Parts: sequence; C-alpha cells; structure tokens
Amino acid sequence: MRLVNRKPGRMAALSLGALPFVLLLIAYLVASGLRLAENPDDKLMPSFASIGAAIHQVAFTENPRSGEIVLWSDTWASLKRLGIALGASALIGLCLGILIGIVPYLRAALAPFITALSMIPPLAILPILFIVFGLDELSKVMLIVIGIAPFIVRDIALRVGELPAEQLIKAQTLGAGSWPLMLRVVLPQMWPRLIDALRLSLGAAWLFLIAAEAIASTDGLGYRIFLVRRYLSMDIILPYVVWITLLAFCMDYALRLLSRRLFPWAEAGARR
Amino acid sequence: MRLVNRKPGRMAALSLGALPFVLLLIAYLVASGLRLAENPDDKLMPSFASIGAAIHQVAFTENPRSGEIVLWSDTWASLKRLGIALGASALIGLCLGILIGIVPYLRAALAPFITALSMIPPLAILPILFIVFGLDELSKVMLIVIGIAPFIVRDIALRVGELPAEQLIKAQTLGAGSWPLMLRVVLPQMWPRLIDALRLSLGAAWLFLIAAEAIASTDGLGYRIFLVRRYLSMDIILPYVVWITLLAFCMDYALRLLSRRLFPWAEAGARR
Amino acid sequence: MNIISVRKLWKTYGEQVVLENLNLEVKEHEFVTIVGASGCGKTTFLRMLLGQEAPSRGEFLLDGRPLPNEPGPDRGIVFQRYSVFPHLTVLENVMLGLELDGRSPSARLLGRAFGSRRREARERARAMLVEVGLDAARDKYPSMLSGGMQQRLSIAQSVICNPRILLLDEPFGALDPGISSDMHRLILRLWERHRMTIFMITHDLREGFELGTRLLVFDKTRLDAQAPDAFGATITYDIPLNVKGNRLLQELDAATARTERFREEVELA
Amino acid sequence: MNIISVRKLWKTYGEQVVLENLNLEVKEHEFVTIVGASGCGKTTFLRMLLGQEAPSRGEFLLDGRPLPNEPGPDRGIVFQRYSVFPHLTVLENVMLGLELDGRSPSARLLGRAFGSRRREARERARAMLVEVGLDAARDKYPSMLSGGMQQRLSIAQSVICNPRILLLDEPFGALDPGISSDMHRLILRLWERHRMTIFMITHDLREGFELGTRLLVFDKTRLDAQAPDAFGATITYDIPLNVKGNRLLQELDAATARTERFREEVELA
Amino acid sequence: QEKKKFKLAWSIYVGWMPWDYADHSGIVKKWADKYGIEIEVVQINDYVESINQYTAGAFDACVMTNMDALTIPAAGGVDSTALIVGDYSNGNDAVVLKGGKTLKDIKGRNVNLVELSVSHYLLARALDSVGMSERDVKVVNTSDADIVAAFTTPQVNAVTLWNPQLAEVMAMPNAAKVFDSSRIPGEILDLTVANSDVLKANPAFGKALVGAWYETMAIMAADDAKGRAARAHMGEASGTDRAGYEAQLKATHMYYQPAEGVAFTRSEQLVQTMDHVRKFSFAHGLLGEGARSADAVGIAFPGGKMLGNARNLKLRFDDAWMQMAAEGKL
Ligand SMILES: Nc1ncnc2c1ncn2[C@@H]1O[C@H](COP(=O)(O)OP(=O)(O)OP(=O)(O)O)[C@@H](O)[C@H]1O
Ligand SMILES: Nc1ncnc2c1ncn2[C@@H]1O[C@H](COP(=O)(O)OP(=O)(O)OP(=O)(O)O)[C@@H](O)[C@H]1O
Ligand SMILES: [Mg+2]
Ligand SMILES: [Mg+2]
Repeated sequence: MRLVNRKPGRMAALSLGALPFVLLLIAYLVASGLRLAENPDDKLMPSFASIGAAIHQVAFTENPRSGEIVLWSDTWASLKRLGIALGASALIGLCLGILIGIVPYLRAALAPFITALSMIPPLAILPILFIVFGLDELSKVMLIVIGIAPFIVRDIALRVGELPAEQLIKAQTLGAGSWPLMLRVVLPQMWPRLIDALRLSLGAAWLFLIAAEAIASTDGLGYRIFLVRRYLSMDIILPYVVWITLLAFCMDYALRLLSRRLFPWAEAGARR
Repeated sequence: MRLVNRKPGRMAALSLGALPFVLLLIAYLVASGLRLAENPDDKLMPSFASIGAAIHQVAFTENPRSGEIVLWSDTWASLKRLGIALGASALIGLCLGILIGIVPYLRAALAPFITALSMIPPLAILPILFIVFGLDELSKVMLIVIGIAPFIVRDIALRVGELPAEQLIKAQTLGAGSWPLMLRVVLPQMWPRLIDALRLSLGAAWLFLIAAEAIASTDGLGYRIFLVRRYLSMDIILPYVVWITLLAFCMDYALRLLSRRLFPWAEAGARR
Repeated sequence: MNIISVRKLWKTYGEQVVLENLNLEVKEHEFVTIVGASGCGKTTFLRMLLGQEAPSRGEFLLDGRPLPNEPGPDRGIVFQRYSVFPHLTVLENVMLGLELDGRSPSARLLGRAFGSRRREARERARAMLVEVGLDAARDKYPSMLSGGMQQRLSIAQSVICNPRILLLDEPFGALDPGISSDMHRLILRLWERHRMTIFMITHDLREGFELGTRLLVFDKTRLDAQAPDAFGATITYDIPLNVKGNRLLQELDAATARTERFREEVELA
Repeated sequence: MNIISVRKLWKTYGEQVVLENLNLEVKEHEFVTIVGASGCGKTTFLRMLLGQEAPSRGEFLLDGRPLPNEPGPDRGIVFQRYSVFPHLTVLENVMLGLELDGRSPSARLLGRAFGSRRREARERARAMLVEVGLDAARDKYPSMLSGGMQQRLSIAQSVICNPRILLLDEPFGALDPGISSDMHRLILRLWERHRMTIFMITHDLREGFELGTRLLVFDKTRLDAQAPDAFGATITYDIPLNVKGNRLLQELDAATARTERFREEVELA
Repeated sequence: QEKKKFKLAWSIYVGWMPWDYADHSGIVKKWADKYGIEIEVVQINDYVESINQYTAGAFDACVMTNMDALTIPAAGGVDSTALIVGDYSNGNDAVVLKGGKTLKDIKGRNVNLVELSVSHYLLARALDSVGMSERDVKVVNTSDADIVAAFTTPQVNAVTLWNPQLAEVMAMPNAAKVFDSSRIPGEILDLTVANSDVLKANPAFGKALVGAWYETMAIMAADDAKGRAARAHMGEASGTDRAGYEAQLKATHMYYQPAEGVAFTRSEQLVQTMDHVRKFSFAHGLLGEGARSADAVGIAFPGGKMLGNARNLKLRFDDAWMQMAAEGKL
C-alpha cells in the first residue's frame, strides 16, 4: 500500500505523536546531565529535580506576600489579555478581511495599507504605541492585536479571493445585493477559515503577549519569565514555557474541534 | 451597480491606495506639531526637518569611524540574514508541509510536535538557543527560521489537506506512487501557496530579525533601532521603520508579481 | 419589443476568436435551445448574457438598453458545472433565493426572512424539493449528494426565483431519462406560468427540438486547419419549432409511457 | 476466472443504506454499462471498485483476491465531475500518465520521462489529443477549457494509460452527439485492442445498449415512503447484449451518417 | 500648571526597589495624602521604555542613572530635576573576562554589553585607566536580559554588566572580574528624576516623593524585623530573596540619610563626574544629531555651578528637596 494511503490507528497515531516529544525530553536529559556533570551549579539546563522543586514553588505554594499561587494568577492575567486580544483580532480580521476580499474599492483603498501595517515591527515603535494606548491593560491587548490582526485580515482576504466566481454570480442572480452576499455567502464560508487563521496566529499572539508583559506589567506569564530571566532561572523559565506551549496547544486543539463540530460541511469537502 | 462589482480604474486604485498613507502622514504631522509646540526638543515625534537631517546623516553621510554609510551597511546586513532565513524557512515549510499534509503516518508523528513548536515563544528560550546555535550569524538566522518555519509548515499542510481527494486518486490511477504524487501533483500546486505563506510571514520574519539583532549584534537595521532607542532617537527610528516597511512591502509586491507570472493557472481559477 | 438583441457580437480570448459576428433577436417568452459542438462558445454566450463576461465587440441589448454588466435577479442561471453553496443544506440552498428577495427590509439587512415569510419560503422550498425529488435529502450538505442530485438542486435553486430570463447550461446532462422528463415538465410549467424567456444549452438534439420554440445551432462557418483559433463560431441555423407547451407535455407523457413499456419488456426478457 | 466478483455487498452512509445485497460476477473483457436513477448509488459502486470507499459489508474481489483498498494503475477512472490537474496544460495532463509509468527509474524518482521516452510520450499524447479533438488547445490550462473540453481531456488522460479495468462515470454527458460518437469509437477501439474490462455509467439508455456487452440496471426493490433512506438499491436487471465490437463500429458510422443527413435536411429547410 | 494626580515610573533595580516597598507598604500614599495629592507608582519592566515614556510626557517622575538622565530626557528637551540621589554603584557594575586575569587581557576581544548604557561608560573608564581606548576592543550590543545566557556560550569571553546579572556570571566557572565600579566611586548614580516644570508648579509632588523615599530608607537601613521584612519584600519583587538582595546592596553605596545625599550633590566630584559623562555621551552621539559639542545640554548644580550651555539648561541637580528632608521640614 502506498505511504499516502496508509493510515495509523488511533493508538499508533497517539504514540507516534508522542514520540518526538519523548525524544526531545531524552535529548534534554542527556544534555542537562552532561552539563551538570561538568558544573553542578549550571543553571542553563537544570535537572528535573530542581525544575520539580521550582514547579512546586510556583504552582502549588501560596506566595506569602500576596497569598496567591503565582502560576495561577499569572496564567489568569495572561489568558485574560490573550482572550480579549484574540477576540478583537478575529473580529477585525473577519470584518476587514471580507470587505477587502470582496469590495474592489475597499481593496484598492485598504489592502496596501494593511499590508504595510502588517510589515511594521510593532516592537520598534513601542514608545509611540504606549503614548497612544497608555501603559495599562489596553496597551498590552493592543500590542497583540496590532501584531496579529493584519495577518488575519490578509489571510481572510486571500481566502475570500479564492471563492469560485460562480458562487458569487449565482448569489447575485438569486437577488443578493452586496451586503446580503457578504452576510449569507461569504461570511459563513469564512468561519472555518477564520479558525484556521486564528490557530496559525496563536504562536505570534503568545509572543506579543510575552513581549508586552515583559515591557510593562506586574503580572502574567511573560512578566514572570522576564523577571527571572536576569538570574538565568531556567528552572522556572522552562516550566513556564512548557506551560505556555501546553496552553496554546490546547487552544489550538479546541479550535480545531470547534471547527469540525460547527462546520461539518467544510470538512466534508476536503480530504484531511 | 453593486459595490462588489464596481472596480476602480488604475489611477483611482492608486490614489485610493495612497489615501490611508496620506491620512496617516497628516495625523503624524498634526500630532508632531502639537507636541513640538509644547517642547521644541521633543524626541518622540520629531518634525520632518529633523527626520530629514537624520536621514541625511544615516543614509548619505559616511560614518567617520567606519567609513561606511550606516543605513546601507545595516540594510545589507539585515537583508542577508533575512534572505537566508526566508529561503531556509520556505524550504523547510514546503518539504515538511507537504509531507505532513499527505503522509498520514508523518502527520501523526510530526503535526502535534510542529504545532507545539509553533507555540513556543522563541524569545523565552533564548539561552538554550544560544547554547545550540551560538551567538553569531547562525543564531540570528535560526531565530527567524524558528519563528516562521512552523507557521509555513502548518499553513502548507493545511493547504495540502484542501486538495480535492479526486486529484490524488486520479494521479494514483495514472500510476503515481507516493513520491511521484508529491513531486508532480502536490508540490507544483503548493508553489503559489508557499508564496502566499511567505508573504503572510514577512512581517513576523522582520520582527524576529529585529529581535535577533537586538540580542547580540554590531550591525543591521534592528541593531540600529535598539541602539538609538537608548536615547529615544525617533528621528532615526521612524525612518528606519518606514524603510523596513518599505522593503517588506516591496518584497511582498515582488512575491505577488512572481506568483502571477510563474503560476498563471493559479490566478485563472480564482477570482481576485 | 425584443427582450434580447444581439448585434455584430464578437468575443475573443487573447488570440482566440470564440464567437464572431453574432446577430440575434429574441422575443419575450421564447424558449431558445442552443446546440453546437463542444467548445464552440455556447457557455461563453450565456456568460455574456449573464453579465459575467463583457463582449469584445458589438452590442448586447436587454429591452433595447445595453445589458447591465453584472448579474441580477432578472436573469437566473444553472451553470454547466453545478454550483451550489457548500455551507448550506439542500433546503437552505433552495430557500436562499426566497430569503434574499429584495423587497423586505430583513432581506436587505440580513439576507434572511423571519416569521411568516420564513415559513412561507420554507414551504415553497419544500414543495420545490419534492418536485425535483430531493425532499429526502433536504438536510444534507451538497458534498454528500450525487452528481445528479447536485444538478437538480442547482435547478431548484434557480427556478424557484422565477427570473424573467432563465439561462440553463446543459441542465439535464447528469440526469436519468425518468427524472429528466420530470424536469422538462417542471421547466415547461414554470415557463408557461411565469412567461419566462429561456435559453437552454443542450447536447441532446431531441431535447432541443422537443422543448424549445426555437433552436439555435452554433458552429464555425470558416475553418483554417493551420490556425484553428483564427475563426469563431456563429449562429449557423436558427430554426423555429412549432410544438408548443401543452402539446409537448402530452408528448412527454407518451415518452414516459414508452420508457415504462421498455421496462416491462425487459422484465419479461 | 472472473476478474470482478461482488458478493453480498452493502454500502451505508450513516443511517442511509445506499446499496444493498449486491451480487455480481464480471469476466475479463466485458463492457458493463450501468444505468439507474439519479442518486441510487452508481458512483458509489464505482468508487468502491476504485478503492476510494470501503464496502460496509460483503466481499469485493479482484481476480479472486480482496480488492486492494487503494487506487492503482490497473483501474483507470473518468470521474463524473471531470477532474484534471489545474496546474498542467492540456498536453501535460495527458502526458502525466505516461511519464509516471512506473517501470523507468526516472519515473520512480522524479515522476518524469526524459530524452526519447519523453519524446515518445509527447507523440502519443499529441496523437491522443488529436483523437479527442483537443490538439488546438494543447497549451491551455484546464480553467480555460469549456466543460466538454475538460471532459474529453479527462477521458484522454485516463485511457492513454490502457488500464486493465476502465471506470467511466457518465463520460459523454457533456459532449455533443458528433464528438460523443467519436469518443464511442475511441473507447471501443481501445477496448478491443487492449482487451480492457470497462464499467461505464450512463444516463443515455441507447448508449448503454449500444456500447456494452452487458447492461446493469441499479434500482431499489423496496421503498418506504416514510423512510426513503431505509432501503438501498441493488442490481435489478442484468441484461446480456449481443452487439459486439466491430459490428457496433459499423452501426455507429451509420448513426453518424444519419446525423449528417439531419444536418443537410436542416440546411435545406 | 497645577494638578493633583502624579505618576512615577520605576523599574526593577537594586537601588530603586525601595519605591516598590514604599508603594506596597502605603508609605507613598501616606505622604501623598499629607500633601493632598495622588501619586501613582507604576512599575515598568523595560528600563529604557520607562525613561522613554517619562521623556514623552507620560510620567511626571522616573528613576534613572545620571548618564541616562542626561542623554534621554535632558537631551530630549525635557527639563529634569534630580530630586533624590539614592546611591552610587560601588561594585554593582563590572567588566568580566573569561580566561583572563587583568583588564589588559581585554585587548582585541569582543566585549558584550548594553551599548550606550552605564556599562559602556564603565568600560570606557576602565580602558582609560589602563591607557587603552575603545578602539582596542570591539563592542557588541547585547541586551541585559540575554547577557548571562550569552556568557555561557563559547563565543563570548568578555562582558560588561550590572547586578544581578553580574552575580550570575561570577558564579560561572572561570569568570574573572577585572574592573568594577568601586574603582570609580560616585560616578554611576541612581537617581529619582522629576519633570522640572511639574515640580515648579507643584512643589508638593517633590516633597511627597522625597518624604516617602527617606521614610523607606530609614526602615530599610534598620537591622530589625521590619527592615528585614522590607528587604525581603524588595528581594522578592526583584525576582530573588532577601539574601540575594542584600548581596546586591553590598555593592551599592546607599545614601540612607538625606544629609549624605545633600553632601554628595554639593560636592565638586559630581561636577567632574558629569563632565566625564557628558564628554562620553557626546563622543557617542548621545546628545543628539544637532549637538555640536559636549556643551550642548546645560547641567546645573547646587550653588550656581554649571556645565555646558546655560541657555539650554535641562538637567538640574537640586539639593533643596533632600535638604528639606534632612532638616525634617517635610
Ligand atoms: N459522503 C457522503 N455522505 C453521505 N451520503 C452520501 C455521500 N456520498 C454519497 N452519498 C449518498 O449516496 C447516494 C448515492 O450517491 P451516488 O453518487 O452513488 O449516486 P449516483 O447513482 O452516482 O447518482 P447520479 O446519477 O446522480 O450521479 C446519494 O443518495 C447520496 O446522497
Ligand atoms: N478564460 C478563458 N480563457 C481562454 N479561453 C477560454 C476561456 N474560457 C473559455 N475559453 C475558450 O472559449 C471556447 C468556448 O468555450 P465555451 O465554454 O463557451 O464552450 P461551450 O460551447 O460551452 O462548450 P461545451 O459544450 O464543451 O461546454 C473554448 O475553446 C475555450 O477554450
Ligand atoms: Mg459549455
Ligand atoms: Mg454519480
């Protein structure tokens, strides 16, 4: 049987999927072991024991000062920011993307600007962004939005452009004006695309969140990483990174499930 | 005529496209004027005169120390890094993306790992990256690759998954094994998708470039921006950001033209 | 007045001349069937009628005025490659045209109907689905339908709007004879009732002769073996047909009876 | 031995029974034509033969062994919705099968032919394009072709590989009678020369009777108006046909002559 | 113009942690209430960004070093007053070599440091002290967050950096400190700087800040339970613990008493230091593209002493506020 037709079973798929993670873990253990053998105080690749101790500290011990468990309060603060930013970006991306994708005049007016916007490295113009948006929660959310919304807009606009012309013509012969056309024909078909775009931009969203929190914040996962980074406390940074990755991974998975559940027609057409 | 059918002429499109930029410029001029009226030495939003002077300084005057013109040597250093990184990411993205998209066993083994990889904020694990890739050119290129390659891989894999099943089946009935199938049917159809993916990740690529050059570097556009940020020289940062945006915009445009020229079949099918 | 007037129409794609010097006058309530060799430009002609393509040269008039260069609800279409909306179920696909009906504010604002209008649209769509034999599949998505079912869905979707001009591009090509003659009856009934003008491309000569009031043959009059694209097709025959609606319905019934007889014969064999 | 054996085959999609209790034995070099109502499961049957779908129950044997559950070069297909490769020109689309021919190392490694093999593939593809009337369009991309041209391209692409079993799903539905009978001749010639086994779905009863050596009718034997999906279709008639290759070719020529006569008559009118 | 609400920005560094304690323990609020104003104390993690924001007008006061006060707000036209001289670096900044014994070994090496920061200044002073100049080394800009990790790579064998990164680097094998800020005492100052115009219109703001600061100093300096708790708080907020924080304090010469600050501000040494700093800054283009000489920006000291252009006085060392605290007039 050809490789492209051979499909692993459920269990095989799970264990195959776990394999690279296990390999990575082993690689880490070996490298860390070697480094620690040379210098027992090495902080760059701490042993699992010291990572475990650090995890115990941040994830299960109340901070005596605030009475909070650091990891959870950080997670909560970060997720709130991320959630708002993702929601806003999705909304902007969907609306502008559809408009740019389907209204030629808007495309002419906005596509070059959005393209340019998406190319501006937001971290280079931080001082101006902070002056415009202030230094509180809004600015953190805005940094993420500025970071990922242009991407989503452009992705959705591309996808709208890929809709077959026949569909749009057919809808017009059925009496659809521009607005109902967008609402009933384009928008519903863009939902699964939006979820794809969100999934693809999750990594960037976390990146911007962390950058924002590293610059001006007093809590959040990114803040904590920034705080302990100057001590090279990899025993805290590594579990935080793994935790962030895990959270993002779960969000990605949840979005995929959501897409499958809500838009069965989209799955039916394609192969995957 | 419906809005979706009304198409601006060439001139109208150009001037519409320029409009938001002009508006932005005006907004800047007004804000800058207001600030300068209050503090003539304000550095946050310098006047066009002082920006012009700074441009003259960096773009047309030889640096007395090194004998180089700063802007050009920075640009050259950055573009080299970016070019190598984009090339490598495209290659990785194309190969892995196709493999993951079409070989179920590889998908099971690698898709979760790549997803996880794409979620790791690379800036948080810099110390480990330093150990693996060192601190010289390689590490800067690798940071960009780590930043954008997982995105391209995932995007291409999604796109491969959208190929109609009939095509793959037809190719198999024509005698294609897995490998020729990828080579003759999947790969050629992914080229325009790859260009789209590259275009979408240009912004992120520049972002990572700038971040990489901020870490340990002696030249490059990102280096200069971070350096002069130390004394809030927006008169240099702003032209640099505009320059970066312009470069990225041109790369985007060139890629789009390239795609149109090389893959006429892709344009013919879709509407845009 | 003539509903459609075509004068000295040319259509070229790059070097290739597809249609050359086409002239045609069509009156309201005609049923024009079009036949011609594959690739000779029939679909292109329909696409121009729809406003999807612009003529390269010549005039294309609707009611004496230049054809609007965009599709509109006055001209319905069934495409050759059945195109339905993948994200709507069969029922929703058929209801779409009724919901989009431009007169109500909710249609203009949301592209949807509510309350009694929605119920009514639902009823009409269900009735139409029964007619095209898709009622059982009403909750399926198009990707789960067979080729012929998609084709019927596309027909139902277009005809339920009762456009003034109906364009059909090989609408019954993917249907078996039984269902095909059901469809003939449906189309003829709607044609009579709403006094539509119909253009139908077909490869089934018999169908062309039986259904239409007028048959157009598209063909090239000149050929250059060296440069096959140098000359385009035009209307080489324009044949008025005399069989009219009701009479034809009877004939169709007779044809169906013949099919039934065949069936019985086979059963005896 | 029988090339295809189907025993107690069932196919269901969720609740819906599409095919029930199908039994069939087909010998090598048979030309099986399949007719049946739209949506009754003909394409589904072909898809199972292809290995694209797995039977829900029952056996599907090829040469007495279970059918491989993946498509292979022994079974060629022309899909109902013509599927050609959008990124290849017409000529490249037809050459593809020859270039992929698994015996040469360059085909295995690169999926391409070089030098004389390439020239030969080119020649054969051009010859095939002439036969299906697409030589003039050989450098076009599929999106620039008319529906019938895409259909012919799809046929050319599949038959040039001379598969042992050829599956045709309404291959001539989008073609005008003239080109259609050219295609009939082409298929019959290949069928004779390469002793293929052919399964062809058609809605044109005449075509089914004239081309095949055996005609299968798919139909539901039981019906429940309350639950239209509860029962599936099966083979209700299996009719051996006696007209054979050469004789049929003559008949087809006669039919073409009739069409020509019609043309002349019309011209006189 | 007069106003009631003020904002102070601070970033995490040993000499500025008292602001966090002052904020959390309510000392700031107490002093603000006393003068009938409101002071918002905002932590900004990115040090440069905090100064940039202050310079751009988002804050009324900010913590920074003497060099950054000159090169960012002052050079940016924001007339700034150094209210509080909190401490000077007394070993908190250092040049560290890998595999080298003396500063001379640095010749020809790449030195990783935060370019144009006090580290850069320290390196210049260090090279000066052994008759070398910046031409003898190659400076590689490296962000402070990454410098420890950078030192772990084989490519990096010379760094200039500050605490707590310094301590982390020193803990690594074969790291040798070859020069530190205790060799140039009183040159790297940690200040609390406020906008002069705001201060002039609202003296209450300055008074409240200085009052809160020295109350905190008193608590912090004490070796009692409260003092320990305060230091523990500061350590924790800076990502370490009390021990770690106290280790950093050891290399910091704190002016716990306002009088010490006053004395230092009035000293001739400050003038000399600022002269060094402005020359260094000018040589590196930090005074702006328009600056024609080190005199471009004027710096004022107590007692009418002055450096540079008197018509462009933008940085003022003012002992009056600390003096009030010393005299208990707040
Ligand atoms: N993926 C699917 N999911 C659910 N039902 C399906 C799916 N594919 C096909 N069906 C159903 O199976 C039945 C048979 O479909 P099939 O395509 O085999 O019909 P057919 O005989 O080829 O019809 P036609 O002549 O119209 O092409 C149809 O009722 C269809 O709705
Ligand atoms: N976008 C295009 N670019 C170039 N040529 C095109 C394009 N669309 C159509 N053509 C050419 O125009 C000619 C007429 O096409 P058309 O689709 O009108 O044929 P048709 O009469 O409908 O044929 P069929 O009966 O096969 O559907 C064909 O030769 C085709 O190659
Ligand atoms: Mg056509
Ligand atoms: Mg079918």
